[in-house]
Order: sequence, then structure tokens, then C-alpha cells
Amino acid sequence: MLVVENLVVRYGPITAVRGVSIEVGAGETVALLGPNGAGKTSIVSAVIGLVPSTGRVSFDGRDVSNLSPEERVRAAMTVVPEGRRVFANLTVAENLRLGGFVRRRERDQDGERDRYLAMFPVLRERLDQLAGTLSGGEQQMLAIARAMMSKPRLLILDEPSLGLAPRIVARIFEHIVELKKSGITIVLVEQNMMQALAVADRAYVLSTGTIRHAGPAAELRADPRLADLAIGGH
Amino acid sequence: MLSVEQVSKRFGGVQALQDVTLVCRPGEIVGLIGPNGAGKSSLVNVVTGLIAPDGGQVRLGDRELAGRGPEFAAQSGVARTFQNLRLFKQLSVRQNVEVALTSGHRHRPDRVAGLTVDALLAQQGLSDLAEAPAGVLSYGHQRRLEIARALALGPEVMLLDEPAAGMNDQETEALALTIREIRDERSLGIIVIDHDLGFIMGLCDRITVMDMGRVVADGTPEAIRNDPVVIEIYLGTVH
Amino acid sequence: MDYAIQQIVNALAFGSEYALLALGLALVFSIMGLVNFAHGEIIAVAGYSVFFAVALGLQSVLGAVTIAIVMGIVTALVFERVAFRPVRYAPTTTGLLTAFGVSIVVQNMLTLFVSPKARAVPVLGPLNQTFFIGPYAVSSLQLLELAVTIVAIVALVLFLNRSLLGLAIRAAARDFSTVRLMGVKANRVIATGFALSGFLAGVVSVFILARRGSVEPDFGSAPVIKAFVACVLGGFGSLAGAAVGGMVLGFLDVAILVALPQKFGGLRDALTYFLVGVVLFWRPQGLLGRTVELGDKEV
Amino acid sequence: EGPTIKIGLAASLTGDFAPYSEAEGARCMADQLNKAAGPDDPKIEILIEDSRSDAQLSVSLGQKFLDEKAQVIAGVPFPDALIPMSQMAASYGATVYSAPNTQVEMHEVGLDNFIAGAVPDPMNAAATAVAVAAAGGKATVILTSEDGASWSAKTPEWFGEALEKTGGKVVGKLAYSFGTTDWSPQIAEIKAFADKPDTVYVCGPVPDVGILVRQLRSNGFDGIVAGCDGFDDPSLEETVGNPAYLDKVMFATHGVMGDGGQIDQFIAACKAAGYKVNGIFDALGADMVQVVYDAAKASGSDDPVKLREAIRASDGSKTVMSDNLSFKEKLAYPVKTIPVIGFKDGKRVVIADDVPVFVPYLK
Amino acid sequence: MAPAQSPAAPMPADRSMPPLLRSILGGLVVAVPVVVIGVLILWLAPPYQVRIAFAGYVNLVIVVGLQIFMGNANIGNFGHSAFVGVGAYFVAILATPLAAKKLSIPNAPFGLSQVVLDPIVAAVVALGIVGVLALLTGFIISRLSGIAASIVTLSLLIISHGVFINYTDLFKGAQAFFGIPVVIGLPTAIAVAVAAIVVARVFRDSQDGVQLRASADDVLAARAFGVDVVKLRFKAWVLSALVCGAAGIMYAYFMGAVIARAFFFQQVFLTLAMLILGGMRTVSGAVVGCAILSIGLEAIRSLESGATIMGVKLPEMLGLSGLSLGAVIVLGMAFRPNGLMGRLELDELAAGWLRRLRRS
Ligand SMILES: Nc1ncnc2c1ncn2[C@@H]1O[C@H](COP(=O)(O)OP(=O)(O)OP(=O)(O)O)[C@@H](O)[C@H]1O
Ligand SMILES: Nc1ncnc2c1ncn2[C@@H]1O[C@H](COP(=O)(O)OP(=O)(O)OP(=O)(O)O)[C@@H](O)[C@H]1O
Ligand SMILES: [Mg+2]
Ligand SMILES: [Mg+2]
Repeated sequence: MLVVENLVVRYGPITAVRGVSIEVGAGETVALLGPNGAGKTSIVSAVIGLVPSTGRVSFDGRDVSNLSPEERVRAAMTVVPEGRRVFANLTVAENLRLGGFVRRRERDQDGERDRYLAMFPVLRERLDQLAGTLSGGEQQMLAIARAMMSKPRLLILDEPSLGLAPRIVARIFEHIVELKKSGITIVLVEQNMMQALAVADRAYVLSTGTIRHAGPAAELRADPRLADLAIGGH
Repeated sequence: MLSVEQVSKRFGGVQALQDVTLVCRPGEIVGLIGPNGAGKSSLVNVVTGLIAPDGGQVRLGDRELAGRGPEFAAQSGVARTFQNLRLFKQLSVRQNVEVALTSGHRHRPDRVAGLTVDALLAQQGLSDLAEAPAGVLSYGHQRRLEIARALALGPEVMLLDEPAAGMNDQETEALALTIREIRDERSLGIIVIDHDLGFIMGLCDRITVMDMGRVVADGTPEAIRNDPVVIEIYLGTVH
Repeated sequence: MDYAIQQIVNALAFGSEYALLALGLALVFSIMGLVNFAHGEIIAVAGYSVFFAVALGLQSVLGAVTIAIVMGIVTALVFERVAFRPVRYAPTTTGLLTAFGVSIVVQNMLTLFVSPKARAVPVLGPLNQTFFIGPYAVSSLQLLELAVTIVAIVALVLFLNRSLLGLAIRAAARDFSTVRLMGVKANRVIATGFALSGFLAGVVSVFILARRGSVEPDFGSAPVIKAFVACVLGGFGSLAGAAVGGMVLGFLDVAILVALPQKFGGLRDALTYFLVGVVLFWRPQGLLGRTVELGDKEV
Repeated sequence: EGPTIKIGLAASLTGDFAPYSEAEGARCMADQLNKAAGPDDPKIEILIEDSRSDAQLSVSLGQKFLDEKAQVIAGVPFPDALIPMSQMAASYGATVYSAPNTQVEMHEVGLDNFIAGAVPDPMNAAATAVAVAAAGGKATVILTSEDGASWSAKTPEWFGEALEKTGGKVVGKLAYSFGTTDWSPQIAEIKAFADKPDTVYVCGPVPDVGILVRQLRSNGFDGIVAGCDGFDDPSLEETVGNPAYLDKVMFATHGVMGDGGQIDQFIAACKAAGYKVNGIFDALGADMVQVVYDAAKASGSDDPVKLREAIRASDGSKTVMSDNLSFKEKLAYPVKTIPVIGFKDGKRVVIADDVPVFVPYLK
Repeated sequence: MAPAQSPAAPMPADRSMPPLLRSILGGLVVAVPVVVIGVLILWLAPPYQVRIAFAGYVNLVIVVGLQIFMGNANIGNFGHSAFVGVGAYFVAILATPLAAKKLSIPNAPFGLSQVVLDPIVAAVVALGIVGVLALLTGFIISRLSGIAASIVTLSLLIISHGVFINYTDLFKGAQAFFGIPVVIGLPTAIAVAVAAIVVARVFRDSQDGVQLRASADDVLAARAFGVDVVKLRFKAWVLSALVCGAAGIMYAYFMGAVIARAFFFQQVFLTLAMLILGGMRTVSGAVVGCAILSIGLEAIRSLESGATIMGVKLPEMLGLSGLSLGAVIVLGMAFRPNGLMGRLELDELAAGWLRRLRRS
């Protein structure tokens, strides 16, 4: 479903991603793991087209390398970006409306919205609050709910559990499992390695911009070298 | 010693803090946990003077901090990190730390005696990045820089708002180690907010639990771990 | 009494024009954080287009109005594409300077290829007919301006606050790249916003032309600085604020002109700006701007 | 071989004062004279650079012309440029000759090497006052602005003074700024005066004054609207719009145009030869060249000081604008008749062309 | 703790020198081209080019002064020309000989029409007056942020202009104030420019400078680290005003005549363009921007009136310099949105290159 070939991301003199290739099959859940600065976020940004990169990204068999981010989103790829990135100057309700932008001509926006408000009840109480004044965790919930409003076929989550209380994290991982069951393809960037591997089918471990290890999640979970790899031991 | 007494704060329809009372002694690490939106960051904001409480007191030693603005709190010795990362993005990593250090030099020279930028950066593993602009660091590195910057102020009390967010287990463990080291070295009071229970339980001497703006429990890690209320509101049944 | 009412009528007209100008600026500001000093040149190009059309034989008022508005929109779109898109992510000062650059280029082209002098364009005169209501002299232009301003404000506020596109525009103002992650064609959204501001500029151009009866290279730039002040006075980024700021400035202008002893007549602008300074010192967020207690949060 | 005289013009080819540039007219005149000159006649060489209406730049360009041995230089026609230029030129013996300058300051400083080609503003105001009084104007409102220095601030006062001499009076004074496009507050004030004025006087630029005329008329004011050379722009009529509104509009200026006279012929000839001439200010430029040419011929030398002495000693030159332009009397500015232009059926007519007897301010 | 592994490791500055010395040396390095160009002009160019260069150096001092506040506090400033004007006018009022004053300001208040000071004393007093005004306005401006602050600076410009023009007894109104003794030349201007550059650089690198720049990035965080933002903005404002005032004094003592129009929008926009184009975050940016626009515009201007290059007479192209100024700005901003100089000063860049060169 998603094929990344030989991806290189540079920021001026810095090379953050050095020729990474990743493949995610339809309906698969794949985890991207690695220490700080490994290049995970850079990969995600390149896949959705937010940062310039070289290499090839194709989605659904179609080369999307030259598409703009919005075109990629219209092709049903969606990202929950790192650092929440809620629209601080809009209310929670407005954020969610914008989340459903690609499906603006469809009818049941409200049904979708209610589903996520049920999952994050605190958001329902905050519908008319400016998103920028939400607590950190509330913003994270909003970012996830907003992304889900577009009903993607490929969902990329960059550290979704960041700043969330354990109860909510558990709920999100439950939901990921649900989504998986409904056939959505998922790429999951997580620090919370064990939990990520528990829901993932396969995983890639990165450090300093290259893939150090790749394999089935179950295998990795049992791998004693994992700890080493994930903190970036060279 | 930092003492917070009966602090309340309301934002429009949200009662973010309600009669919150809390102390943090020198050399003590206090954990602050609670569901999202419980009011933890708001409490930090009140203590650091970023918001004025509707009522109640915040004292550091015999200085009243509430409502006197963030500069006053900082100059009195309260340092913090930001949950949403607020680095000086255009300045270099080194300068980020320098800002706090010079301010510390100015106001509490004895507390910063012996601190150097290089040592602080080395402690956080940022030496190689010293000349890079802070804005280009990865998320995890930015968190560490936040901590280095807070330490450079030479604080009496340090409030860490989710310092381990975005770090993996090993990094978190290392962070816990550093925090403890800092406490021992400089005997400051530390309040740590985080949602990583392993981290909090392992690190803190005492834990305060908040929910809906109130303190709902307070005690040793052991007691908190088994507190049914905490399990109910925070951990959820799954855990 | 009659006199006071007459002056209030006059002030309303002044205020409406500032408000319309300020709306155009505030719109672009809320779209991409750009302080668009080149808004005046959009007005100028619209005005000169009418001048050329007249030179080629155009005589109808309706035709002139259409040309001004269409050219306003086109010019705004061209400016956006050529000059402002490349600096979209840049700091405010950069956008500001680019806008200056555009304005200098356009003014010099008008100087070079047309004339540094004023050129008469009488075609819109019929819009500006003075008639008397009781003792009060009112011009059709004054009424028209007031009406158009009110309609424009209501329509824009509704558009930006209620429509999905409006939401996208406001979101793009703060976080362009994340808006794209919603699948919004952000370039097009921003262009829409510019087109709207170009529309407003075209309308203002019609009004100024009707009143002045001539065009000049600095045709539009002179009033834009005042409009910019109006925006800030009302609360930058807020459309209603821009309108209110414009009205307040209009009233200040007339009041100071009328009330100031003639000896200090030349200090009118100085006094206006002094009062603006006082207001901003007292309310840095502007008259309608709200302050939210944020703590460590950001909006 | 006749002497070669260099005239260096730091001209306002672009910028705020571009409408008041004398450069093209000067260039046209110089070419005409050079073509007609015999082998022993002087040659006039015109050096032109754009000062962008910037005083500082025009001083620097003045220095450049002096470096190139110019005998006569000119810059932005305002004191901030002309005074330093005169001081600078003094040590080279050179003359600053500003064809369009009308401001009195230049004559107060005590500059020995400055010459203005136009009569000072008080004379202009005085001429207007005589014409206004003749048309029955008795009670005037004057509009002043500091934006054009003494030209716009003081000329109206001088007009008032001169009108009072004729038995009229000033019933009110209002301030405005350049760039005013809506005069309704001022007009409301004028209407509210207890003493009803029959004349409004303003010395400002077009289009401002054109709009003023239109708005005054459409608000029912049917008295005299009078002004200075700022009115003398071909776009005045179009800005006013309705030809009927121009009845009782009058202004004093530098020369008569639009009557097919010498100025019109000169401008037409220059235009035909490809010079971008505009109007009255080009005629002033042409006059300057003629005066310098005649003086060079008289002195027969290219020495700058002798040239200036010859200009001032001359009994008069026959120029485009005047049959006898002479600096003998005042040394720093000419004494000549001042045409006052009025309108009949929307067309310009000369309603007076005299040297005013009473002139305020000037000694 | 895991070592930071990042490819991002640009050159660390040389930390063996005392910071103050390092800043002064850095400033001097930046000033080298300023001196070299100036000396070449003095040596080779005809008098009129010296005049034009002088105007360039006045602008340079203004731009550097502007950088001190705008670059460090990141607040758009339209008001700096007010201080240039005040500096120029007060030396005019104080140092002009009595004879000239009798003509120009016979009714000056406080018996000022009777006083004549030595040019140097007058300059000091004028700077003092600039300082007092800066203190008063700084009180307000340092308490405001962002666009509100910028508008107040704009107000300052328009108010000062209004006062210059309308307080005719003291400032002679919209007419030129002439007769000022012409006492300085290009060498003085070069010296003042170098001094301004060093001052600006020392401030930028000082603790205050770094803290102020921190507050420009994030006011709230800066305050939470004890940075007294108001005080620092105030300091920068006053320093900036003094440097701009010095530029005004230079202007008056060279031109011999001043007029309010010279200290209005045209100057404001030109100097702002120089600063932003060069990059307002560094003093080098101020210097580079000023140099490029000054030299470039002068070159284009000389083409404008139809120059002859290698025997070919070019046509007259009026407005070319205006057009080019606009085009340079638009293009410059499009390709280098943060200005030509980015984050680093010239000497810091050079040190980086040298080190990289040595390494390879
Ligand atoms: N905009 C940028 N400019 C320059 N360098 C950047 C930029 N963004 C990221 N980098 C650098 O690229 C490298 C990879 O960063 P990235 O954010 O992709 O890491 P990550 O794996 O997501 O880390 P984390 O777990 O901390 O979020 C880091 O060294 C970082 O400093
Ligand atoms: N400036 C503000 N304006 C309005 N509401 C606010 C503001 N700051 C916080 N709140 C609200 O107050 C409540 C407490 O917020 P706070 O940030 O203190 O939560 P928290 O305990 O830190 O949560 P988290 O763990 O998610 O960070 C939240 O519901 C939030 O929406
Ligand atoms: Mg990341
Ligand atoms: Mg929080």
C-alpha cells in the first residue's frame, strides 16, 4: 500500500534520513521505532510531502512523490503530526470540522464526530473552547480525532500517546486495534515501544537516519538486542 | 520550601484549580499526576507566575509569588520546563542555556556558582549540538534542552512538565537518573509531572494526584499505586 | 446642532472608507500574517485600469465599476502569486518589506509608463451627487460607502466564521502546513482570500475615483497607512475590529479637524497618532481585540 | 569661438516634484539656441541628472556639476536643496539659478549667487487679491497647509493681507493637508461661519484644489475660488468636471498658456521635436537658458562670476514668457507682470496681467 | 544519557577569548569593508562622489542604530527617523551662528535664538536631548509588543514630523533650517560608522543582547527565566535612538541645512529596506544591506540618465532606480526570506569556513 524507496531528507547541511526504504502492505500496521533524532518524524513528513526529499514514495501503487501534501491527503493518507499542531485560534468544534474537510460533501459528518467525542468525552465539554487553551493531553486527543475525521485509508501516527494519561493511551491503542480490524493501514511512530509492538505487525528500528533493523513485531519484542538498537547503540 | 495553599483558578467555564494545597521541600522530588485536563500545568503556571490565581497563596520560603509575574518567580528561584516546548528557537542551544544562566548569575549568584553551560549541555548529552539553533532539534533533544535551561537558572524549586514525553524507556530511565543526581547535588525541590507511571513511581519520594482541579490523593508511590480512586480515574481498568 | 449632525454625516463617510480599506488589510493579515502595504497599489492599478478604459472610449459608470473591481481582483491574485507566495513562511518583517517592494515597483511603473502627474478620470462623477436632506448636504457617494461597508463587514464576518472555507483561511493564517494536512488546497484558499481583498480594493478604488476624479501614482498608498493604523487600533486580525478602527479614525479625523484651534491645524495627524498611541498603550490588543489569559498555552 | 556655458540641472525627473521640473524645456531651448548660433556665439551645454526630488541627492549632484565646471546649477526647487547648493557653488563662483523657485526664504538668507526665475509668492498673492477685489470679492476664507512650506502656508496669509488693503477682510482661516480628497468637513465649517464668505482662497496642488472647487460648488457655494500657480495644471478642468463650476475660479501664475501665444508655440515646437515638455515650468526652464545665453553673449566669457554679473546687469532678455525679463532691479528675482487666469464657459481667459503695486511681506 | 548523535555540529566559536574582546574584534572585522571602501573613496573619487558616499555613511549609521532595537527585540520600528531628525535639528538650533538664526528662528523659546554653542558641545547636548526623548518614548514602547509597538513607533514618527513642521518658532516649520556650520567630512563619518558598528555588536553579544533576542523568540519563556523584557527593550531602544541621533548630527554638520521632509517616510523606508534585506538579526546584515542598496542604487542611478558605457550611449531610463529598488527587495526577500545574512555575523561565518578549510 505504501512503498518508500531510498528516501533521503536533508535540512541544509544536515542529512536526517539517509536512504531509507519502507514497505507497508494493505491493512498492515507497522511501527517505526528509534531514539531521539533518528529521523522518524522526518520520514513521516517526507511521506506526506511536508518536507522536500529525494527517493520515491508510492501509495496504492501510484507514485505520489510529486504530489502536494493536500493531494496526498485527498488520496486518503492522513497524518497525526508530532507536537499536536491543533489550530490554536479555532475552537475545538471548528478544528474537527476542518478535519472532515476532504469529506465535506458527505452527509454524516456528525456521526463521525460523535464517535470520537464519545472516545474523548472531555473534548465534548470543550467544544467551544479555543484549541490553543486546551491542556496538552486534550490537544493530543483533538489532533487524533481531527485526523480521524477524514476517514483515511492510511493513517500515520507520530507519537500519538505523547502526553496522554494511561487510561487514554489504553483507549487509543484499543482503537488502533479496531481500526486495524476494519482494514485501515497504519504507520505508528512510538517511544512506547512495547505497547507499539503489541499492536504492530512489523517494525523498523532506525537510528541516525538509517534502518538498523526490520522484522515482525513479535520477533522484535522477544529480541534482547532491541533495547540496544532502540537507544541508538552503534 | 515551596508551599501552595488553597489555590484556585477558573478559565471561563472550566474550574482548572480548586483549593489546591501542596508543598515541596528542598531535596524532595514530588510527582504530580492526574488525568488530562486535571489542572497540573495550570498549577505550574500559577507557581511560576504565568497566571494569577483567583485565590490562595504560593510561597517560596517567605516570599509570596502569586500574582507577581513570571520574572519575579524566576528571579526568586523557580524554574520550569514547558509541556509544549518553548525554546528560544533562533538562538543556539548554547545561548538558550546562557540566557537562564546569566539571569541566575544576576539574581542568585551563589546558586549558580560552579554551573557552566558546557557542563549542563554535556549532562544532557547536547554538547555536539551546542552551536545549532534550538529550533531544528528533534523533539526529544528539545525536551533535554528545556531541562538544561531550567537547571541553568540555579533554581530552588524546579517544575518539570512532562520531561519524559517523547523519550523511550531507556532514555526515560537515564533522565530519572539525572534528575536524582541533580537533586542530590544541588538539593533543590523538584516537582515532576508525567504520564509515565513507571518513571514517576521510580523517581518520586511522594506523589500528588489531581483530578478536575482538585488534589484527590497524596502519598508515597506505594500508597498511590494501590489507591482505588487513582486506579479508577487515572489508570483505568485495563492497567 | 445642524452643524454637528452635518459633521457626523461627514465623519461616517470618512470612517467607511477607512473601514473598507482596513478590511482589505485585515483580511490579508488574517490569511497569512502579511501586513500588505501594497494594498494601495491594488487600488492604484484598479484606478489606472479605469483611466485606460476611459482613454479607449469607455463611458459607462457600470463598466468602470466592473473594470475596477475585476482588475482589483486580478492584481491581488498576481501579487500573491508573484511576490507573496515565496515569502509565505517568512517572518512578518519580510512580508512587510516585500509589500513595500511591490508598492515601489508599481508606483515607479505608473510613473514611468503613464506619468508622474495626476490624470483626470471623470467617468465616475455621477456616483457622487450632492443633495440636501433638510439642511444637511449628503452625497450619494457617502451613502453608498456606508452601505457597502456595512454589507462587506457582515458578509466577510459570516464567511470567515461560518463557512468551511473561512475556517480554512483562518487556520492557514496560523499554520499553513497543518492545514494542508487536512487536505485543504491551501494555495487556493489563500488565493481566495487575496481575491476577496482585491475585490475590496476595487470597490475602494471606485469610491476614491468618484471623489477625486483623477488618478496619480500614489493614488492608493496614501490612505493605506491610515488603514493599517485602523486595523491595529481595532485589533489586528479581527475584521470587525478593522471596521471599528476605521470608523474611529474617521471620527477622530473629522473631530480633530473641526475642534482643533486653527493655530494648531497642521497638527491634525500628529494628534490623531498621539491618540492612537494612547489607545494602544491602554489596550495593546486593540479596541475589539480580546486578551485571553494563556499561561503556557498559545492561541 | 564663443564661450561654452554649462548648466547643471539636478532635476526632479521623478518623485514628488516631477510635475514642477524645468529640465525638458531647458534642454529644448538650449538645442534651439545652439542650432541657431553662429561661430562666435556662446554654446549652452545642459547637464541633467535625476535628483528623484531628493534634496540631499540634488546637493551631491550639484557638486558633480561643479566638478565638471558648470557655471550655473540648479536642484530641487526648495530651500533645503538650494541653500546648501548656493553655499557650495559660491566657492566656485558659480550661480544657482532655480527657474521655478518662488519661495521667499531664498531671498532672506543673503545669498549672493542665487537667482530665481519666478516671482516670489507674495507678488503672486498680491496679484490675485487685486483680481479678486475687482471681481467683487470682499470676505475671504483662507485655507492653509504647512505641507508646502511657505508656498501653501503663507501665500494665503499674504493674499489676505493684500485683500484687506483693497477693503476686503479675512473672515476665517482653516488648515488642511496635501492629499485631501474629501473637503466636506471644511466645507461644513465654511458654511457655519457667522460671517458669510464670498471668496475661498487656497494655494495647493491639483487634484486637491480641483476637488475643492467641485465640492464647494455642489454644496451650494457660488462665490469666488481663488488660488496660486498650483492651479496651473491642464488637469484642473477635468478634475473639477462640470465647466459651470469654473465660473469665478481664478488663479495667478507665471505665464499665459492656452491662448495660442508664445508659450504655447514654444511648447508645441518642443513637443514636435520630441521633448517631453509639460507646461509652464518648462517655459520657465527655457527662459533661464535664454537669460544665461544672452548674458554669456554680453560678457563673452565663460567665467562664472562674469556671467552672473552680466545676468544682473542686463536690461532684459526677450524670452518665451516675457518680452523683457530683467533681474536688474531685484538681482535675485525678476520683476514682471503676473497673469491672473479666470474662466469663461469652461475655457481659460486672462483677466489681468499687471505688476502688483502693493506687495505684502517683501521689502 | 545517550549521547546526542547528530550530524548537526557547526563550528563552535572560539571560547578562549574574553567575550567583550571577542565582540569588539568581531565588530571591527565587520567594519573592515566599511573602512576600506571609505578610504578608497577618499583617495580616488571626485568630490561629488565623496558627498554621495557621505550620505551612504549617514544611512549606515541609521541602519546600524535601527538594528540595535529592531534586530534584537524583533519589533518593527518606523520611528527611528524621529531621532535622526531631533539630533539634526538640535545641533542646527544650538550651533548655527547668530546671524543666520536671526533670520530663521528669531522667536525661538528659552532664548535659544541668542545662544550659540561650539559644534562639539552642541552635538553632546543634542545627543542628550535625543536621549531624554528616547527615555520618555521608551517607557511606552518597551511595554508593548508586536504590531502595537510598531504602530506606536509610527505614531512617534508622525508626531515628530508634525512638531517639526508646526512648531515654526523652534524648527522653522516645513522650510529648511540653514546656516548650520559645516564642520565634518567623510573621515569623521567613517569613524562614527565604525564606532556604531562596534557598539551594536557589543550590545548584540552582551548578556542583555542575548536575553533580548531570547525574548524576541518567545516572550513568555524569556520572562519565565527571569528576563526583564521591558528593561531590555528599553535599553535597546535608548541605545538605538542615540546612534540614530548621532547620524542626524552628522547629517546636519555635513549638509549645513536640514528640513523635516528628510526625516520622514522616505528615509524610514529606505533604511528599513536596507536592514531587512541585509538581515536584521545581525549587525553584519545591517552593513551588508546598506552597502548593497547604496552602491547598487548609485550605480543604477548613474545609468538612469543615459550613461555612456564603452562608447555606447544608453537611453534615458527614468524611474529605473526606483523600479530596481523594488525588484531587488521583492527578489531578495523571495530568495532569502531572513535577509542576506542569516543567523551569523560575517566574522563568525569566516571563522567557520576557516576551520572547515583547515579540517579538510
Ligand atoms: N527543520 C530542521 N532543520 C534542521 N535540522 C532538522 C530539522 N528537523 C529535524 N532536524 C534534524 O534532523 C534529525 C532528525 O530529526 P527527527 O525530528 O526526524 O527525529 P525523530 O526521530 O523524530 O526524533 P524524536 O524522537 O526526538 O522526535 C535531527 O538531528 C534533527 O536535529
Ligand atoms: N488559558 C486557558 N484558558 C482556558 N482554559 C484553560 C486554559 N488553560 C487551561 N485550561 C483548561 O483547564 C484545564 C486544565 O488544564 P491543564 O493544562 O492544567 O491540564 P493538565 O493537567 O496539565 O493536563 P495534561 O496532562 O493534558 O497536560 C483543561 O481542561 C484546560 O482546557
Ligand atoms: Mg519525532
Ligand atoms: Mg499539562
